[in-house]
Amino acid sequence: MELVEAIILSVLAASTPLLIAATGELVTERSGVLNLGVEGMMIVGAACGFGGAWLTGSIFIGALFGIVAGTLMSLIFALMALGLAVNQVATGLALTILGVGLSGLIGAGFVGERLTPAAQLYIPGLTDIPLIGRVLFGEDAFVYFSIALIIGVWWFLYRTRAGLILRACGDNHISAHALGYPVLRIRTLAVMFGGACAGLAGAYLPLAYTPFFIPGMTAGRGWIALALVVFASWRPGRLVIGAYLFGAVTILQLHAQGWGVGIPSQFMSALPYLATVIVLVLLSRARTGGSTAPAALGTVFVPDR
Amino acid sequence: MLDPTPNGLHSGESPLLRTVGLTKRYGDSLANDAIDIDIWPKEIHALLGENGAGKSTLVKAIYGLIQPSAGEIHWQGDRIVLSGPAEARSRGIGMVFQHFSLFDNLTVAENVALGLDGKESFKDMSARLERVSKTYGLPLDPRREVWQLSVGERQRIEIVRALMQDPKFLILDEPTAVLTPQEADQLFVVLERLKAEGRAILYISHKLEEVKRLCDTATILRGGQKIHTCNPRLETAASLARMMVGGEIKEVKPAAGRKTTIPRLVVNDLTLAPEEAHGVRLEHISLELKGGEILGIAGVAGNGQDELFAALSGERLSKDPGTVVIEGIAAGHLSITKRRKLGAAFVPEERLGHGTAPRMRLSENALLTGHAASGMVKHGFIDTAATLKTVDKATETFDVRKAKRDPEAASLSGGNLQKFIVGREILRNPAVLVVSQPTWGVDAGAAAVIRQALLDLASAGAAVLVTSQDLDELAEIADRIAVMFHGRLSAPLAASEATREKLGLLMGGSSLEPKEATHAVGA
Amino acid sequence: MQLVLEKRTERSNTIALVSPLIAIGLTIATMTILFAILGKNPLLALHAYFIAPLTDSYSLQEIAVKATPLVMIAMGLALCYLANAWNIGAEGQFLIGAVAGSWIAVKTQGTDAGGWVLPAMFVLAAAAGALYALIPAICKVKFGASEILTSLMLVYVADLLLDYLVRGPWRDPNGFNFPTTAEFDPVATVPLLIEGGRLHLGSIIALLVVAAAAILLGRTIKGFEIRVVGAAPRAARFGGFNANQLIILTFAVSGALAGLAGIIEVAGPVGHLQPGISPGYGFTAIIVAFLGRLNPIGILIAGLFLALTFIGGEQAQIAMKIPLDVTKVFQGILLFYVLACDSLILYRFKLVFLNRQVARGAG
Amino acid sequence: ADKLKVGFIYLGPIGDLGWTYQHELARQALVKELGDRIETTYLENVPEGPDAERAIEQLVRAGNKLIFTTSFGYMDPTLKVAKKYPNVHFEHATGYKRNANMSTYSSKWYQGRYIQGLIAAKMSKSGVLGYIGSFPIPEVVSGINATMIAAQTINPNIKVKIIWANTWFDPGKEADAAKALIDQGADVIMQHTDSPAAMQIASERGKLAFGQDSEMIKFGPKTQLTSILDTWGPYYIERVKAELDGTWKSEDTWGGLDSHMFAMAPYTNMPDDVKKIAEDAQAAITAGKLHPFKCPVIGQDGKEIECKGGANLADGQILGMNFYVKGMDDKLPGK
Ligand SMILES: Nc1ncnc2c1ncn2[C@@H]1O[C@H](COP(=O)(O)OP(=O)(O)OP(=O)(O)O)[C@@H](O)[C@H]1O
Ligand SMILES: Nc1ncnc2c1ncn2[C@@H]1O[C@H](COP(=O)(O)OP(=O)(O)OP(=O)(O)O)[C@@H](O)[C@H]1O
Ligand SMILES: [Mg+2]
Ligand SMILES: [Mg+2]
Repeated sequence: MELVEAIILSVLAASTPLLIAATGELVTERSGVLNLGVEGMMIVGAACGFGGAWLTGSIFIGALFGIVAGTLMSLIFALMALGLAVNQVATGLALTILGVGLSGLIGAGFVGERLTPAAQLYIPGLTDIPLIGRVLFGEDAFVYFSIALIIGVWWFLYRTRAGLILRACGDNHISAHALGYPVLRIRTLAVMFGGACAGLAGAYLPLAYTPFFIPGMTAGRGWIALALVVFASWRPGRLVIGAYLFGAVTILQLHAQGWGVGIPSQFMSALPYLATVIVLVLLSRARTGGSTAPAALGTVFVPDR
Repeated sequence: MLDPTPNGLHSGESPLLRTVGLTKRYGDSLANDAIDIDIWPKEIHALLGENGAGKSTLVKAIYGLIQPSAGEIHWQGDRIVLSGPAEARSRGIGMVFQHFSLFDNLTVAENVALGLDGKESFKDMSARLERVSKTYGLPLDPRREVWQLSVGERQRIEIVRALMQDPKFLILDEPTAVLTPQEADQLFVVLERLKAEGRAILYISHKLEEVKRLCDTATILRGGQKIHTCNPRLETAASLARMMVGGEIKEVKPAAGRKTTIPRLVVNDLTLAPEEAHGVRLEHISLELKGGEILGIAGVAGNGQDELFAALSGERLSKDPGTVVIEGIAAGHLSITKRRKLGAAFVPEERLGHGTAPRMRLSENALLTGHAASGMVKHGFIDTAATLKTVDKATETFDVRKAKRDPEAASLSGGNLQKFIVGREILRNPAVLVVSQPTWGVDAGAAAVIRQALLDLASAGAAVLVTSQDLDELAEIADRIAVMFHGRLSAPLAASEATREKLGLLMGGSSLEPKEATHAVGA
Repeated sequence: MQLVLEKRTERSNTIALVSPLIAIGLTIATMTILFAILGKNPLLALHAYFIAPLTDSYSLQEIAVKATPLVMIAMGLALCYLANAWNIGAEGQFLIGAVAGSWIAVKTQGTDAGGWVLPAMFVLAAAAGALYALIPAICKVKFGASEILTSLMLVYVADLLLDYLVRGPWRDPNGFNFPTTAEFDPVATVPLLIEGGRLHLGSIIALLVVAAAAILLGRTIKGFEIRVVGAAPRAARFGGFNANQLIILTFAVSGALAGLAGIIEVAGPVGHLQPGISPGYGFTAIIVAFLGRLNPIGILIAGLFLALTFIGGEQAQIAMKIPLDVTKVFQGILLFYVLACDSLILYRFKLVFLNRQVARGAG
Repeated sequence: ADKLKVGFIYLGPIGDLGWTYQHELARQALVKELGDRIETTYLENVPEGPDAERAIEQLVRAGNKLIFTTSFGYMDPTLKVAKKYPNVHFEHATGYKRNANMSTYSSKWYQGRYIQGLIAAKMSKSGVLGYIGSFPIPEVVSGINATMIAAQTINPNIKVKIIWANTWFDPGKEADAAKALIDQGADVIMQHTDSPAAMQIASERGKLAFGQDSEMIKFGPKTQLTSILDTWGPYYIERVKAELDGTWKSEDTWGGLDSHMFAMAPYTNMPDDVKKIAEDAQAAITAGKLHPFKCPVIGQDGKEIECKGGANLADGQILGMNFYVKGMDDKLPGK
């Protein structure tokens, strides 16, 4: 039983950066923009997040640095893809290359340093409840924040006017423009939100997960976040399921090895990726009728004036 | 410069809205050239002009959607500069767009909410939506998503949305283009009522009879300039048309002695499920078209015309080969390329993106449909000279005006591109031509050229199937006219018997299937 | 103040020619600033990046060697992208090609198999790359699953498969259990073009691929199909071209080219199969494809140019101790500028000041 | 006279805190020692694929006369370049191919793993050791076996749980693996991957761990028992001196504790008796009195492994080790 609790804790921790980054990308894509540069924004967020925390000694400020760094990266994307109407796929890829290089330059100063990781909640009594105590009341702030974030995003998208406008931009930018909504400005904000989330997700890694900075430490998590958004068919609720499912497969394959299941470890390592492909296929297949992808996703919009 | 005030009604007061020297420049061309116009309360003011005359541009500027390059807008006597449509709406200016401004994957209520300023709660808004739609007799189900709705219903959303702003001034850009005559009449009732409530309406339409019936004032634009403001009731349709075109319109003359020959295009009980959720199901469509004959298909857009075109052209295949027979050969299962090889040719409604690849050259667009059977391809290699020759020949024969020999399709004006597309197909000497909305968005001169070409092709022995929403056009060229409604095709009427009233009833679904007729009225 | 784009009625050919030059100029200007910030002499650094590698035949050969897989993969990717099929997984197809081709090399090792070995390796590698690329293509066509993501996920899978093989079944029996196959026999090795150098037959093949692609895209109806399907899908369908078939075709071709590049790399410069045979060729090739504007000649130039930045990056590291990360930043910036300048081909940029002023100016 | 140019090829970034970092520290030690007579250059992040040969040759062409290629995967590229430039000397780490102008050097890390095995078995309360492997190559396998053999001398029922991360470097995954091992009952974590992530996790969970390659006590002041430190510095200095003196010749150096190719970090966080056991073992190994793979070595299947080296397994058997010893539950991947 304790093992179950421990596994859940690991899964939550492994899923949190994916969930945060994917939530941001979900909002970006809902506005009709496909930003493939999540990995680049994350890694810069990781470098700056660690740098900020290391310089100031505050995890919170570190997280803010990560958010700002991710946002600045996303602004480059917005300038290119929205301001200059450049192909979004190419821009996103370029952003990733740039991010990997930049993070190396930024991080060079504090490689080898370590931090005290973000503290985990402890409420005497509650946290000590067996089985669910630590899962519910023993996480670090990022985990709670990620959950608040996705609930907030759900509420924003489906319960506020601004969310409605954002979805409208993703559905049909020409109509949104005709009604007088500043499509490019709204999209820029959505892209920035995606960047902020990616930056925060990147910062989570050196601030809470493995509290030191090493170049390349995001190790492809940005790409997984992108896959999760499609997996979730752009719905916040499904995104939570997807992120935790992916985290669970990742963690369970390690446990399976520990138990000695005897399948080549390469195959175990490949599992999360294969699972993603299979789920993508199943989901796409199940989806008939009305489109779930934002109809304007990835298309260039240049307003008449 | 001051306009003569028509009807002599408004002397002394100031107009609700006035533009002074309103100018909009796109690149080197002037879409609006110093336009002065006055709109008075309790007035339905028509804005007339050919395609591209600048009507939409003018109203977009009044609605704040585009910024004028020069000139002023006065609202209730004060000069205003609109920051955007939201400000226009807050001042009491509402607009119904020519091309819908709806969101397919959102609900009706959400669509309406997006057109309002959002000061009331969504719940209050929904309640008001139901009230307003009931008051004006424009029923809507707020919870349905737009993609599930018919074109008429979509138009209703646009109008209700505008009405919910309680506008002092309502702009309608070609609202009746997609309505049946009956639906249009319903709309006119609403408009009269709005006028009675003291509001002003700016009404853009190409249907001159309609304008004469409804409007108090008409302003005519030509080539971006204001030509004249008059009382349309005192004019004839012909005189209005003359003002719009700036001269007499050439008459289309059917060649004498056209005679029908063998059946060239036969459709047998064609039933086809829609490919996408938004589509219409084709049901039991049958028709027979002989050489030398032009069959017109009327109907409100969105009743299956697109699906029929796809099924005839082979963009969509049917499992049963016998459903479509071209030149005596069962072709229902054959690809569009194979159908072209049988002698068929097709002109779709949408010029850019469907009939042509916009960013490709004309020669490449000639290849697009010519690769099947025009000797443009040898052993898989393209004969560039042959494609260019087609361009030159189409240019010459159909008077296509363009800046250089082989420009990109998107750089041509709509009418010229349409002439090229029709020319490209006619030059292949097709035995069967299926053409959809041949003169949609095309000015009178070009339209005449295109209609003449269709008549000439039929005289030469080809079978021509024309789908059009323009009943006048069909009356002008078709031998028989059938109507599409909800995916079904009525029995064709001889052109001589096809009165507006009969066609209008059929377009509303009346005498086809009693059940559906009630549905259409009630829906 | 606001940046406004205005669509050109027709693409501008002058700008199409000038735009890469502007982009390179802007990149150089930006990098000069960056070098200055890093305390490196910008002139020397730029010399190391751009000029030094062009001054001796060794570096020129190396540029060709490095560009070979990039150009081959990018050419295939360009076909995909032109047809609006987003193959992001060329890296995986490269690895699978390398693995499949190596299978013959491993199996014939030490036998007296003759001259058929290398051609057979090429064929098998291309076939395997094509088949691997067909997985995302079929998932797309049959089920509508996003090919961007499926093709990407399969990269990781291919990498792990390669890893499994070289650490397990195919490991060199005399190699102390290290994760590599034995060195390939000479019949299974790509011949060199210049004795003592590294330039190999693969570069010729890459040139042939470019030429074939140029003919395909410029002269044949198939190439036209590919271009129309991407540029105007509905018009393509009207023209009688089947987009799904083309997704399958272009994925297969690009997979085959990536697979071929994979085996050429393994049987050429590397000489045996091992993990890490690709320093991200499949991903870098995406950039090459876009830098080359999806045009065969453009891709050839872009591939050579990017190879130049890699070689130059190493020379800058050696000569001036400029960190590798700077080279990455440099490549990212270059790509941004190229894309931004290419936007000028379709649009005019205008800076618009406050709208109210415009109205007043006219009043 | 001109300074001697010495080049280095690194696999990772110099800031990886692990493998490459230790080579970089050694290079810095070299510069400190001989900086007035030599000039050093390095290329970092050089992948082991087709780029390696070019990178090495670039160093040659830049005038370097002695070149250290610091990863196994550089073996064939180094050999190719060495054959092409007979006047330049090469030093390749952890490989087995040599040439007249190409030496190899490596360390007998299994000796250190043996000591770790003793400590781990002593310190473990649960009797379960957690081991994060990178890839099942002989170096890693021999380390696991040495650990097991040593641990069994203390606790015959000891269990070693292994998780293969399939990466040398992915801090997140290494951390996840450490968590999984701890959750499954391991209370001492050993790793053969490069980042300090596992140390960090063990520290958070209040468990014990060993560092890898470098000193990681910073990441677990109350956690690190010891660490195997790659100390290439003395070897590099020795080889460069030989080059300067003109006495360099091709050699195969497989150094252990005796030749200071690696060192054990201070024994910390353990009681004195355990420390004593460790120190004694270290002394015995250094003196050549104790060999971790002393025959008979019993394989996983209970059969004795052929003893090709007289009293101990032959070096070749250790360098190519692809079996588990008795007591391991798991199956060795690739078997
Ligand atoms: N964004 C734009 N850029 C360049 N030219 C434009 C733009 N919008 C409109 N035009 C041009 O301005 C002119 C006027 O167009 P407008 O849409 O106002 O015509 P219209 O009178 O509404 O025609 P229609 O009857 O076809 O609706 C046309 O020549 C059109 O091509
Ligand atoms: N949205 C737009 N953006 C840029 N250019 C446009 C736009 N719309 C139209 N144009 C350009 O304006 C010119 C006129 O096009 P349009 O089709 O509106 O002409 P028109 O006056 O309506 O002629 P026709 O009567 O032949 O249709 C064309 O050169 C076209 O390329
Ligand atoms: Mg027009
Ligand atoms: Mg208009």
